[in-house]
Formats: sequence, C-alpha cells, structure tokens
Amino acid sequence: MKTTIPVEDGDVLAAIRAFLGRLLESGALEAIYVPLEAAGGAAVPALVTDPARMAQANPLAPVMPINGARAVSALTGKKAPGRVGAVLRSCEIRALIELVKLQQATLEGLTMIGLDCPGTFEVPRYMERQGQAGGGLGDYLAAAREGRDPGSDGLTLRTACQMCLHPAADQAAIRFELFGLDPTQGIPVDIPDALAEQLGYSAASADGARQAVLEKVLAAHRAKRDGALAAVRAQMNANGGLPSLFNACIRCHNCMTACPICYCKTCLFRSASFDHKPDHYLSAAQRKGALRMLSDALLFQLTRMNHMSASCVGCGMCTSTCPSEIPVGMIFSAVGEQVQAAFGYEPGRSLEDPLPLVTFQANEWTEVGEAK
Amino acid sequence: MTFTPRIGVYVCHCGINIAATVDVGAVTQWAAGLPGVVVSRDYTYMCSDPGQALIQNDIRELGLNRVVVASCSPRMHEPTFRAAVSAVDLNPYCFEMANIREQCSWVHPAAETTTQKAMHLVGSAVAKAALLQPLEQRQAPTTPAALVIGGGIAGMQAALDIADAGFEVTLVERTSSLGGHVGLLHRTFPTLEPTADLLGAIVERATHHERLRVLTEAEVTAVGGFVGNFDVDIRHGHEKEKVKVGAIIVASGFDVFDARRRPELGYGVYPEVITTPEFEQLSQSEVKINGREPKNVVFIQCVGSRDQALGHPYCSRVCCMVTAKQARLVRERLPNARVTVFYMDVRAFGKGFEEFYDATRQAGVLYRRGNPSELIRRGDRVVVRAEDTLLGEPVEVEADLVILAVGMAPRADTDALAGLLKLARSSDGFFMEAHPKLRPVDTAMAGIFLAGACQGPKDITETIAQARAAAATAMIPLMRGEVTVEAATSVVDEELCAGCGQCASICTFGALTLHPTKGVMVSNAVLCQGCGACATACPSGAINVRHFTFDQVMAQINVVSDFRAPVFSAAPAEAEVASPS
Amino acid sequence: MNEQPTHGSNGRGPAALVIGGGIAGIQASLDIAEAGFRVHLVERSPSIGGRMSQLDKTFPTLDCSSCILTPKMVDAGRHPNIDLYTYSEVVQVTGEAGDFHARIRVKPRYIDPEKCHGCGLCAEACRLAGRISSDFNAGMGKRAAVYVPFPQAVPLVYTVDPEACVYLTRGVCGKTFKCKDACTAGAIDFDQKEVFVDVDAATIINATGFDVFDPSLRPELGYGVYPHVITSLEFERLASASGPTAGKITLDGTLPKKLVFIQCVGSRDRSLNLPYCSRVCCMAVAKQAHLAHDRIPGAEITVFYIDIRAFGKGFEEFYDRVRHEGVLYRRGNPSEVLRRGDRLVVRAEDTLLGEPVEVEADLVVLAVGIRPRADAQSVAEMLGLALDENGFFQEAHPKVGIVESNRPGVLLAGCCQGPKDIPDTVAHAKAAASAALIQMAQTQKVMATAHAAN
Amino acid sequence: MLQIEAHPITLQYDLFDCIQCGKCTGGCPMAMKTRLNPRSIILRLLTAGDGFDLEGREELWDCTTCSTCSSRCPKKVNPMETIIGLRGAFVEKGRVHPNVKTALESTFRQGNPLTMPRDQRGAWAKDLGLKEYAEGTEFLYYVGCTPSYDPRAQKVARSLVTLLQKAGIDFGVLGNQENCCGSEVRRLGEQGLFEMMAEENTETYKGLGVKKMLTTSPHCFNVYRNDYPKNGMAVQHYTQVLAGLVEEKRLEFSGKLEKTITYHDPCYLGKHNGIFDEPRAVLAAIPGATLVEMDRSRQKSLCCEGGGGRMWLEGTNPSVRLAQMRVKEALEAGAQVLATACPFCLLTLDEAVKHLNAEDRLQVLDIAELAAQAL
Repeated sequence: MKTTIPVEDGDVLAAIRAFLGRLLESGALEAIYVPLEAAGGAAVPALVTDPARMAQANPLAPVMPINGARAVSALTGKKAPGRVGAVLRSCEIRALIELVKLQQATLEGLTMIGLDCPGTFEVPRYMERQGQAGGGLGDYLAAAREGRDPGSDGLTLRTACQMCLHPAADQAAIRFELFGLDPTQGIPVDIPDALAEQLGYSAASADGARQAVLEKVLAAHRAKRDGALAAVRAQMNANGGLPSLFNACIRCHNCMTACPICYCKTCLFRSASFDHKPDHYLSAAQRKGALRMLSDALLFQLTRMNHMSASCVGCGMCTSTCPSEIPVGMIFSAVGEQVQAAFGYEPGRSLEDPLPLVTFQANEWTEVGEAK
Repeated sequence: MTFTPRIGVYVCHCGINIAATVDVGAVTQWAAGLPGVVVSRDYTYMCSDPGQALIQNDIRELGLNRVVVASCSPRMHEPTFRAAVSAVDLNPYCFEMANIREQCSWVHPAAETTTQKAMHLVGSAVAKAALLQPLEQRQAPTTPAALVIGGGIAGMQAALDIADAGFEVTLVERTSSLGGHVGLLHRTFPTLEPTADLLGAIVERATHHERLRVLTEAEVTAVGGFVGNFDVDIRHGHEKEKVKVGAIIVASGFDVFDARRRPELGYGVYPEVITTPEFEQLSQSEVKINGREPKNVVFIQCVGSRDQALGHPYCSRVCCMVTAKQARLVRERLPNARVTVFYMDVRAFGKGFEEFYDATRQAGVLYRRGNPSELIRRGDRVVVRAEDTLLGEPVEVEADLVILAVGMAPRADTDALAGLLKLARSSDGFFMEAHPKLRPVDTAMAGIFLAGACQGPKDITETIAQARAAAATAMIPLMRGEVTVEAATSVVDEELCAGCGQCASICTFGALTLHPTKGVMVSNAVLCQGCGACATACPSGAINVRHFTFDQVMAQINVVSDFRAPVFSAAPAEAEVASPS
Repeated sequence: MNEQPTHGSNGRGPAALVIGGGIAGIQASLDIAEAGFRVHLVERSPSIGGRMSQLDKTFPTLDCSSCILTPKMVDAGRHPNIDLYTYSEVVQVTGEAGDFHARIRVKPRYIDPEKCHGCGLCAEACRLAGRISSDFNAGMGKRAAVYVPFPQAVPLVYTVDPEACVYLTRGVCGKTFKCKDACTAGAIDFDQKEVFVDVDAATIINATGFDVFDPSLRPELGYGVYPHVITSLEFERLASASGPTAGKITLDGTLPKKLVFIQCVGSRDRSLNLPYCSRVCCMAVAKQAHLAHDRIPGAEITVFYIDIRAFGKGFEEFYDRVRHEGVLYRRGNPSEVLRRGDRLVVRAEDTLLGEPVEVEADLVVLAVGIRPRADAQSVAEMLGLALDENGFFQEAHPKVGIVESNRPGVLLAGCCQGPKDIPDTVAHAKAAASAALIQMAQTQKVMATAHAAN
Repeated sequence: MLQIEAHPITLQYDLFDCIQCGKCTGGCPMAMKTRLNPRSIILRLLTAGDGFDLEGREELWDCTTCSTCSSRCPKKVNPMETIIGLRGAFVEKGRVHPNVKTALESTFRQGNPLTMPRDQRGAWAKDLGLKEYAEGTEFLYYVGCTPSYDPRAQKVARSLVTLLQKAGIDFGVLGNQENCCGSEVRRLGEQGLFEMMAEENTETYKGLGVKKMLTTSPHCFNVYRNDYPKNGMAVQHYTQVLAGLVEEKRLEFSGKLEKTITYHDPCYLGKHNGIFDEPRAVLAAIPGATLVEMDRSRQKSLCCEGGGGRMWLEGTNPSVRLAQMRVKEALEAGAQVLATACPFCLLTLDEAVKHLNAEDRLQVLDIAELAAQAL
C-alpha cells in the first residue's frame, strides 16, 4: 500500500536513515545493503546489521561505485542467508533480475528497497568535490523535484544516466518516490501491507506531481538517448566499422569485471584456450600479412557483446571503468537495443519473461541471412 | 614424458571414386611432409582386408600411435578402421578419417584445386590426430525390466510381448480397468466380429501373466535415470512406490474430439445428435432415440478432423471405417431404416477395407459426397443441410438420428506426461517419433518408446503392430543386458562452470542437469549424443565434447583456413613414401 | 531372465531366417541381430534394398530415399550377427517352430565376392555395355551384361547376367574375355556353379515384398502404346538422381509442360479382380506432383482421383501443401487416353462439375497398384503358407494376429501380407521381429535346459 | 462476353487449397433459393484455364456476404471474398445494376449511399446536445449512414445516445463531418473507392486522436475492426459497450418490459466477429423480459438478406425472402418482440413483418430501443 514517511525540517536523508534503522530494529530485516558515507565524502557500498550505523547511510549519494546486483548475487548465491534487504537503483534491480534468471542470485528472503534515481556522477568527479557534486544533496533533490538534470558547475551525469529510460524502481518491494518530492508532505513510499503494519505505517496517498515529473524526465532522457545511439551507430557504420571503435582497447578487461551480467567464474579469454602457442601467432600473421597483437582484443569485445547484449540493462558501469574512455556502454546499448527488440525481450522487466536464448520457436528468424 | 605423435597417413583410391578427380599420389607425398607424420601411403581400397593389413603392419613395425585414413565418409567405414586399429592394441579413438570422397572427389571436377582441397582435408585430419586422446567406450548394465504407461490395447500388447520374452514388466493404468477405448467398442471392422472376446483374451493374458504386474488407478509421478537404468516413482491408489526399469513404453492413448467445438452441428443441443462412440454403446442395447426406433439415420464424417479452422488439420484415420461398420450395424438392427453417410473422401485403405466399404454400399447404405454445413430443427425431426457435390446442389436431409464421426485428439494431459519424460510433440499435438519413416516407435530420448494412438491416430491393427514394434525395440537393450556408452560425449569443467543452465535449456536429450549441491552442471554420458550444442552455448567455454575438443577443432580450422596453396615440401620428407604394393 | 542368452556368433543358439532383403527384411534382421540373436538374411537379387532403393524422395518428409536406406543397408551388410546371402533364394523348408531346417540356393554370380571390390572396370569393358535394359530402372536405363543394380548396392559385388552374357548364352564371347582382362582383382570366374547351403532357424520371417500392377491390363489408358504414358515407378526412376536421366523428368529431352496423374490404376477395380486399395499411391502421386512442380517451372499438373486417402501422420498436411502449390485435384476416374496431334488427351468426367472433360497432357503418369509377387504361389507352397483371396500371404487374424501366419513359427513382414507404406512396413517388420525374439528367447531357454540335462 | 483471367484470381484467393467438400454451399442461405453455388464457382475458376466468362452470372450479386461459407471452411478458403473479388471485375467493366451505380456515386459525392445531402447527416441529433468529438474524449460514437438518415433507424441512434448519457459515458460525434465507413462499397466490389475512403477516414480519426470508437451498425464495426489498416484505434459495437456497463452496474434498468423477446444474431456481429453473448446479456438485464431462442441462432442464425449490398439489390429470386422466413421462425418461437442489433436487419425484418401483416403479433426493435424503454 502507499504511505508517506514524515520528514522533519526538510531533511529527507535523515528520514530515510530513520526508516532503514527501524527496519533493522523491528527485526523485519537482519541486514541491509546500503552505501555508507566514508572519509572524503565517498559513499562506500556496505552490508549493515547495526541500526546505529544507519546514521551514516547515504542511499541518496549520486554515485554508483559497483552495480549492487553483483553484491546481492554474491550475498544470496543459490539461497539468501537470512532476511536481507538491499537499497538498489533501478539498473541494479533489473541487472539482479537477469542474474536470477541465470541462476546466479535468488530473490527468496531478499527485500528490495528501490529509489527513484535522478542519476549518478562518475566516482572520481564525485570524490573531487568531497561529496558535494552537483551542489550537494539539496540541489540534487531539488533537481529531482522539478525533473531537471542534477548536473551543475560543469559536471554532468554519467551518459548512461542521462539516457536512462527506467529511472523508477518498479520491481522493488519498497519504493521511495523522489521525483516531484515535496519534503513537507513527507516521502511517498510504497510498502507491502504486512511490513507496513509491522512498522506501524497507515495508508496515505500523497497526490504528488510525480507522474508529470517522471514524464518530463523520460522525455528528456529519450531525446538524449536517441541522439547518442544514432551517433554511435553512425560511427559503427562509418569506415573501419565496429572494430575501429575498439582501437583504443588495452585488454584490461575492466568492463567485464564491472559488468553485473558477466557472471563467468573465469572468462573464456583468461582461460587456457586463449594462451596460444607461438606458431599460432606466426601462421595467423602469415595468412593475413599483419596481425594485431595480442590477437584477441577485438574477439573479446565481440564475444562479450554476444553473451550479454540480450540482458544489457544499460547501467553504464563498463564505460565508467574503461581507462581508455571507450563508450563501451553506448556501443553495447546500441547493439543490445536491437537484439532485445528482435526478441521482443526487455531485460529486468519480470522473472516470467524467459531468456531469449532459452526459448525456441519453430518459425523464428525466417529471414536470417537475407539483407534486411 | 612428453607425447610425440607418430602418425601414419593412408590415402585411398576407392577404385576410381577418388582417384578419378584427386591426384592421390600428390596428396600422399604432400602428407608425408606434415608435422608428426612418419609414414604416408596410398592404396586402391583401404577398406579391404589388404588395405587394413597395411595399417596394422605399420602400427606394429613403425610404432604408430595415431592413424589417419583419407577415404570415404566416417559413416561408411569409421567402425571398420576403428576395429582394425584396436585389433593391434591402438585405442580406436586415436584414429581419424578425412572424407575426400563425399566431400571432395564426388563433388568436384578433376582439377588442381580438387587435389589441393583433398590436401587441406588430410592436413586438417593430421592436425587433429596429433591432439587425439585415447578414450574408452564403457558398457552400462541394464535392468532387465520394462515399464508400460497406459493399459489400453497398445500398452497391454507391448507389455505382453516383453513379458513373453522373459522380462519383468510393470504396467501403469490411470483408470480402474484395462482395455482403454477398445473396451468401449461393440464390433470391429473389417470382420464385424465382437470386440469383447477379442479384447477379453488380451486382458485375460495381461492380468494373469506371471511376469506382468498391472497397477490400475496408478500414475507415474517422476522419472529419473537413463536408458537401461530408469528409476520411476509411481503413485498407486494413495501409496507410492519406486520401480527400476531398463526401458519405458508410452501408450497413453488419445481423447475423443469434443463435438461441441462445431456448434452448428447441434451436438449437446439436439438429442437426436450423438457421436460414433456413443452409438457404439447404444448399439449394444436397443437402438432407440426419443423412445422410438429411428427411420432416417445420417452419418457425418470428419467432425474435428481435416479442419484447419479448429487447429486439427490431420486425418483421424479410423472414422471412415468406424462409420462403415456402424452403418452396417444400423442396417442389421433397423432393416427398414434409411442410412446416409455424408463424406469428403472415404479412406478405406487397409487390408479388406475397400471390400468392406463395397459391401456396406451393397447393404443399402447411401454415400453422398458433401461436408454438411449445419443441422436445424424442423418439427420433431432434425434437418441436415449440406451440398451433394456430385449433384452440384444444396440438399436438406431429414433425420431422426445423426451420428457424428468424431476424430481423435491428443490427450488433454499430454503436456504433463511430455514434461515428465522430456518428450517432444509434433505439430498436430501428438507425441513426436524420432523419424516418421524409419524410426516410428523411437523418441529422441534413448530408452523411451511410443505405442498406439498417443503418437497419432491408428486403428486396432496398426496399434497392435506399433505396440509389438515398440516391444521389439525395447527388448534390444534388455536382451543385450548392457547399453554402450558412447565415449565422444560432453564433459563439464567444474572449475569454469557457473551453473547458469544455458546448456541444459539447449540440450534436446536432457543430458545436462544441475548438480544438487555443487551448483555446477553435470553431463550424463549415456543420454548425451555428442552433438556439441551445449559446448557452443556455454559462455564460459566450460563444456568440451571428447574427441571434438576446443583445441582439436581449432587445430583443424587453422589448417583449413590457411588459404594459400599448399606447396610441395621441398625438403625430402623424413617419412617413408611407399607406392602401392 | 537370469542368465544371458548364449547367442551371438558362436554358432550355438537359435537363429532367424529372413526371406527378402527389402526394408522389411532389413529392419526385422537388424532388430533381431541387435538383440543378440543370429540372422540368415536371404535376398534373391544381387543386392539388398528392395523397392525402396528405387525411390527418389519419400513422403511426407521428402527425405531422399537412399539417404535414409543406405545406412541401414550398410549396418545389415556389416552386422556381426547377420549372415547375408544375396543373389540366393530359399528352395526348401522343413521342421517346425523352434527347429526349422532350410536349404538356400546361392546362384552363381560368376564373380568371386571375396575378390571383387565393385570397381566397375569389367562393366566398362563388356561388349554389351549400355545395351541391356536395366530392370532396376524399370526398363528405362541401360547397363552391361555384368552389373551392379545401383551404386550404393550392398554387397558392392558385380554380377554376370546369365540371360544377357554372350558367353553364357552362346558359349563364346569373341577371342578373349574383355571383362576378365579388365578385372585387376582376377575376380571373374565363369566356372562358378550354384551352391546349396543348409541352415537351421528357430523362426522364419517372410518379407518377400510385392510386384507392381502392369497397366497394359488396362489398354484404354494407352500404356505401351503411347510412349508418354508411364507408370508412377517409371516416373520415380526419372526423378531419381541415380536414375537413367539423373533426376531430369523427361523422356525425350524436353520438360513436359502439362502433366496428368491418374490414381487407382489396377486398384479398387473389381473388373480386374483387384478389389483392394493399394494404400500408398495417393501419397506417392502427391509427392510426385510436388517433385514435378518443383523441377518443372510453370508446369500445369492435374490429378484425377476417386478418394484421396491421406490417412497417415502428416499426410493430410502434405496433401494441403501440394494443393497450395498449385496442383489441381479433379474428382473423376479417367476412362481413356487418346492422342491428338503431338499431345495426349485424357478423357474423364469431372464428377464435381458433373460434365465430361478432356485434359491435354505432355506426360500421363499411371498410379499403378501393388500386386502380390508373381511367384507368391510357389513360395507359399515351399513355406506351407496360405494366401488370401487377393494373392497376398494370409495373416492369422486381421486385427491381433497380423505378423503370425497359418504356420506356427513362420511370420510375415511388409507388403507380402498386403500393401503398406514405408512407416507401416517398418512397424510391421519390427512387430515380426518382436514375435521372432519371443520365439527365440523361449527356444533359447529350452536349449539351455536341454544342455543342462544332458 | 465478359472474359476475365481466372488463374490470377485462383492464386490471389488460394483457391487451390479447396478440396471441394461442399460445406460452403451446404450452409449458404442463398444457395437454397438461387443458382448461387460458391463451391461450383471456385471449381469453375480452377478449371477455367485462362478465360472465365462472367456473362450471365447474375447470382454473384445474390450473395449477402453473411460469411457462413468462409467461417466454416475446413481448409480456410474464403469463398465470400472470392465472390466480392468477382464483383470487382463487374464494377471495373461498368456492368453494375443502376441502383448500385447510384449508391456508389452518392457515397463518393455525399459520403453516404442513400443519396442524402452531406449537411443533413447530423440533423437527427440537433436537439440532443451532443458534444462534437475533440481530442481527449473517451469514445467517438460513429453513428453510420442508415442510423443518421433513415427515420426508423434514427430512433435507434437516439435510444443509444440516451443510454450512453444515462451511464455517464464521455463521448462525442462528428455530425456532418462523419463520412460513410465504406463497408457496403467494398462488398459491392468497388475496392478502389473503398481504399480511398479508408485512407481518408483513417487520417481524420488519427488527426482527432481517436483512441476508442463505438458504432451502431455491426457493418461499420466489422469494417473498422477487420478491413481498415491497423491504426491503433479500439473499436467496439455498442452492444459490447452496453454489456460492459450492465456488468459494471453503471447502467441499471428500473422500468419493466413484460414481453417475450427473441434475438436475431446479425451476421456481421455473430458469424463475422463471434459476438453472441453481449447482446443477450443486455436483453437478459431488462426486468420482466423473457428471452426465447430461435432454433437457428448464434452460429446458425439465418441471414436477413440485407447485407453485402443487398439493401440496393432485389436478387434473382425475390419471391422467396429470408426475412419473411425469419419472422415466421420468431413467431413459431412464441416471441412478441424480434430484437436485433443492426440497422439493415431492423429495416428488412420490419418490412417482412409488414409484408406478412403480422404487426399486431410481432414488433421488430433494436436492442438499444428496448434498453432505452426499460430505463
């Protein structure tokens, strides 16, 4: 049911911290995954069991060091260790749903606490401003209230967030509504009835302007997205094509480490199959006249794209971790969008939608091979 | 100590089949220069005894540890050469064939490029041979017992055959009695003899066979294991039991088409309209409708069959003869009743059927070609509105009894059983056989067979034939006492496997399952057919198919993708090049 | 069953005698052999394969017939438990169920099967090369006096045709034997005589197959008078890649534009005392019409029928597909075929139009029915079996005794018992194998106890 | 001589799929009283080689397009569409009945086949204070030509408007701007004019942002639902809307109607679109009414002979009228009111009752009128 959490003198963060504390005190949850403030204004992802530590909790920090899905996957594995909560943004929740379908995580015993996500900044930029990026929390919430881009004084949101089409965390059990938030009315929160009784909340519907604000944010993001994807697709089809986009790749595999969907224990490209013998490189070079060393840089990107493009939720972590600043997230979103459309599949939408590769229809892909 | 390959290459002329378009000598000489090759020969017929002797002598005298024969398709003579090398104690999986006949000489003209292609194929086989590992073909013992699901005539006949052959059989029947649909019949075509004693004899034998245990009001709840070693959970009444069997025969039968799905024929609305199964019951007592003997009886064919609009495009095969038989019964029981049959095609195809159809017409049954469109009420009679396509005009035939020849439909619970046994279903909804022409009773799952109408509409004769065929196929693993476990099957590297299950969803043979505790996938060597689909699907590259490992295949690709023309190795090959003896 | 059956190639243990190497005989033999019992498979012609090897494609899946038959032939030819007797026939059978004794006459091939590799040099050298009509190709192709019926023959051993070979018929063939000189393996031996082999068998399976109706018995259809009136088997050979025209459907080099197929020629015909339905022709014609539509662009194809009997699995859907491709089905049983100019005219009543029609045709294909083997009577006497009123072998009971015959221990498989298509033949043959396995398992137990006794 | 190419028609309508089983002709209501034989037409097209002579085949105009043939064909062939296609050949050659020519020209010029002036179309509702449809209104109520111009049919439109207002439905009308939907134009074989009208109307509705539409006539409902290019507009027949309202208790009947009513399923609602239960649900909700079913009902309903352009064509055998047979069946069923949900059925059945001078025993009313009376 919909209820509101009272906010004293406009301090939204305090209200949320209190709410999270009560979740632990009431025994509803044994532990909650939530970022904690640390020295230098950083927001460090943590698993908190002591309600007192919730005082440092800062789920509103506009930064995402890791995609929370990876943490929850490690935490739950095949079965949640106990009654655990996790404060997650929408792209983290959607990635987690994909991981559940890949048997890498489970939602049993897990309570997802979702926040409307106005967007995040790159970690280094955020750190430079000791946590005051974008004019600090106040301006950030104000931007959320009016549906503006919270970026300011030369600092912009991560491109993935600027073009994100799912800022609201619909699949979460508990949902905080920050768009169009008027702190004086309290924070509108959607809570399962049982939990609401346990915590003593009663139904109250706040007729916030959230819907309109959400529409405004989505419209802006959609425009940004269409422009950005068109640009990268043009680059892909320009001379040199897709490979040219990865000329700067230094094979550090950061993008694979940061990506929530890349769940392999040991990536194929780090396994024995790819430490080739010397004569392999020589004969390959003889065949083609010249061979990019080490030869599997491009093959790695294409294979990773092949493995996860259907499940790519567009969280942009790959772009954020790429030392060569290759727009990996943009490329994978451009390809992923087409793959997902072809299968009529939206990653993270619901557990009931089977993974495209797992389903087989007799008369699928009849036009394979013919030029579209 | 490191393994150094000592490979023998044998290029076959196959009479003129290869030699006509491929320069066999050049290929042999070129092969001699390949790494690891110690001897390279060519011979007119490698598959002949002298040809095989060549290989065996070289293995003994030159200590070959890998052999490559370049000749025909492995489907033709791989077993022959594997037997030849293992006769001289070389592991059969240390042998590789290059198909330079079906894939080269038979499909290309005599030309330089054809010889070069042959060289590439031989080079690729040699590259793989260097990486081959010895493998053992295991035998798994089979439980000399069988399970039959379904107590109709198909299930009983299959069970009796296997029991007669000396094996324990458990028959599970959902209802409380044996006989299935045939139990509801009164007379059968083409002999018009009563089905009671026909069926009675079979039920009698089934209930009193010392090696056949019949469980009625029972159903299979779970099936584990694989061919030769199925463990089956059965719910019998309200207690459960486990049975271990070597083979399973599915004889779950069919459902009768619900004539209500053709509302314009008035079934369930007009009391005068009944179906052929209902008439079969009626014919065992007084044939009366609304209390009086009908004067005008009309049969309507193809109700629910050959009907794409209802999603039943198939022919139900038996209704033409059922109608002919029932028409004869009507003529017999109601001599002065007029009997009309509306049909599209009369399918009297079996032995004695056409003669029976002739006799039916001679008995005064009027066959009119037309597929009735609707039935309407007129006074106390029902009117069949149709077009007599031979007269070329619409007709209205009054009737006080209309019998709909309803077709056969897949059982409503086919899905459940299909899920239990991982069986596929063909587009008409019945169970799918492995091959419609040559393997009509096998399924994709080794050890599970189909009998009777669950695989498609059949009459009693064909059901008996298919049931006995299923029994024969099921007896093979039981009589051999063992099942050969193919060696070239998939194996999962537990270090790399993340347990994501993509491989299991792709495997059509159900060979891959999640290990209950270790959270990694496990491959069942008996079920695995070595097709390699899982290996390609696995993102982590954790699955390899023995004898077709990732490295072996990459080695072959490296050779084949080297498009430069293979030049004759200038250096004298250290291998001995022998011309045909 | 406690102890394993002591069978296999050690000579002891019961064996089955299978007469006829068509798909029925092959399938029954493979099932029995796979179960571990020995089989004597006797085939009269030089190679196993039977009628199915003459087919190009099979309905309803359009598999190429040899692609699905050859592997089974190779398996049967190579199976350790199967002793293959080709170019041989069973001449005498005595004894009773569990203890039959049969005498097999191995006809002389005049070629030593051990030495011959099927290389074909003798046939190329033969003086009569390309002058003897090949009955495998339904009389349309040509071969030499020494031949193999078709390239995938099993065993791949050449045979000298006694009626055609100049030496065998006239005692001399030029100064030197061209064939002997050409043979590098020294396999040709004109002194070969027929050999008799006695075998024991616990059970016998009669899989002797069928013949095809000779349409000259319906003269008004013009078969044998007009060259462009052919049978469906001849059409199959034209369509087959291994046939005389390598798959091109033509008799004179040109592709026929208008084709007319006529169903029920020699079936459902009481005037010829052939009242039964031959069961396979409806679907065979549908398949051939599809092949014609595929291979002859712009062909106008008409099929005259009485009832279309597409009863099997996938048959009706295949029939729907063929009509959808533009094959015109007209209901009517054509009464005659006439010549008009350089074209043929098929005269029939279109019973749905209710008026007589004349359809022009460049090629008329007669869907000939299935007849019992010409020598069925003598085989029946030899095996002590009864024939039914249509000349097929009589089964014990039409519903529940379809593989047993009137003589215990002798079983029936395939079209010798009545017309069947390939899937029904395979099922019937496997059912016969089941009955045979039961018989042999019981004989096995008797022999084991007998051994224990003495 | 009116020769046409048969082969292209056999391919366009997949006539080769036909196995000549006769189910179409067997059920065809016109085959009983005229030379119309859909199966035979298909066979003659198949066997006509290239020339097929349309001369003298007047029975093609008898077809009422009730779709009994197409809805029951086991091989999914569409004899009705084939006949409409053949009518197209007549139209191309200008060989059409004068009534048809006038109706087509009137539709082209005045936007209705009844030769009525375009600016009179909205006149029927001038005193009802209806809202001009504007973007954002929930429903567009598409009235249709006959309910707009024909006095008897106007009563239906008025009753319906009363019902919608009573139930508080937010709807608007196009008044004089409303154009004919083209359903009968297409059935008369004038495919060219139909496609032009379909494009024009679709543009109008897209421009107005119409999301949901309800129609008086099953013919308009069918053409928007099945024949128009997909335009994302959800169209419903008014009986579906009323049934919904009754079920959600947003429309209650306080009045009483002590009458035995039998319902005639209009072909374009039942056979074409499978809507049998909603009209009956509305009738069942009328207090005091007892509903009786005729034998030939639901999928077996007997066509009133008004569809497929037959409002403008007498047909080759006017002596026997299906509408009269239908009235007799209603009387046999003991009904006092013959209810229907289609303006064409209303008019033809009404005329049949007058012809059999049975006005005293049987009243023909539209469901909207009955519901409005029971408010």
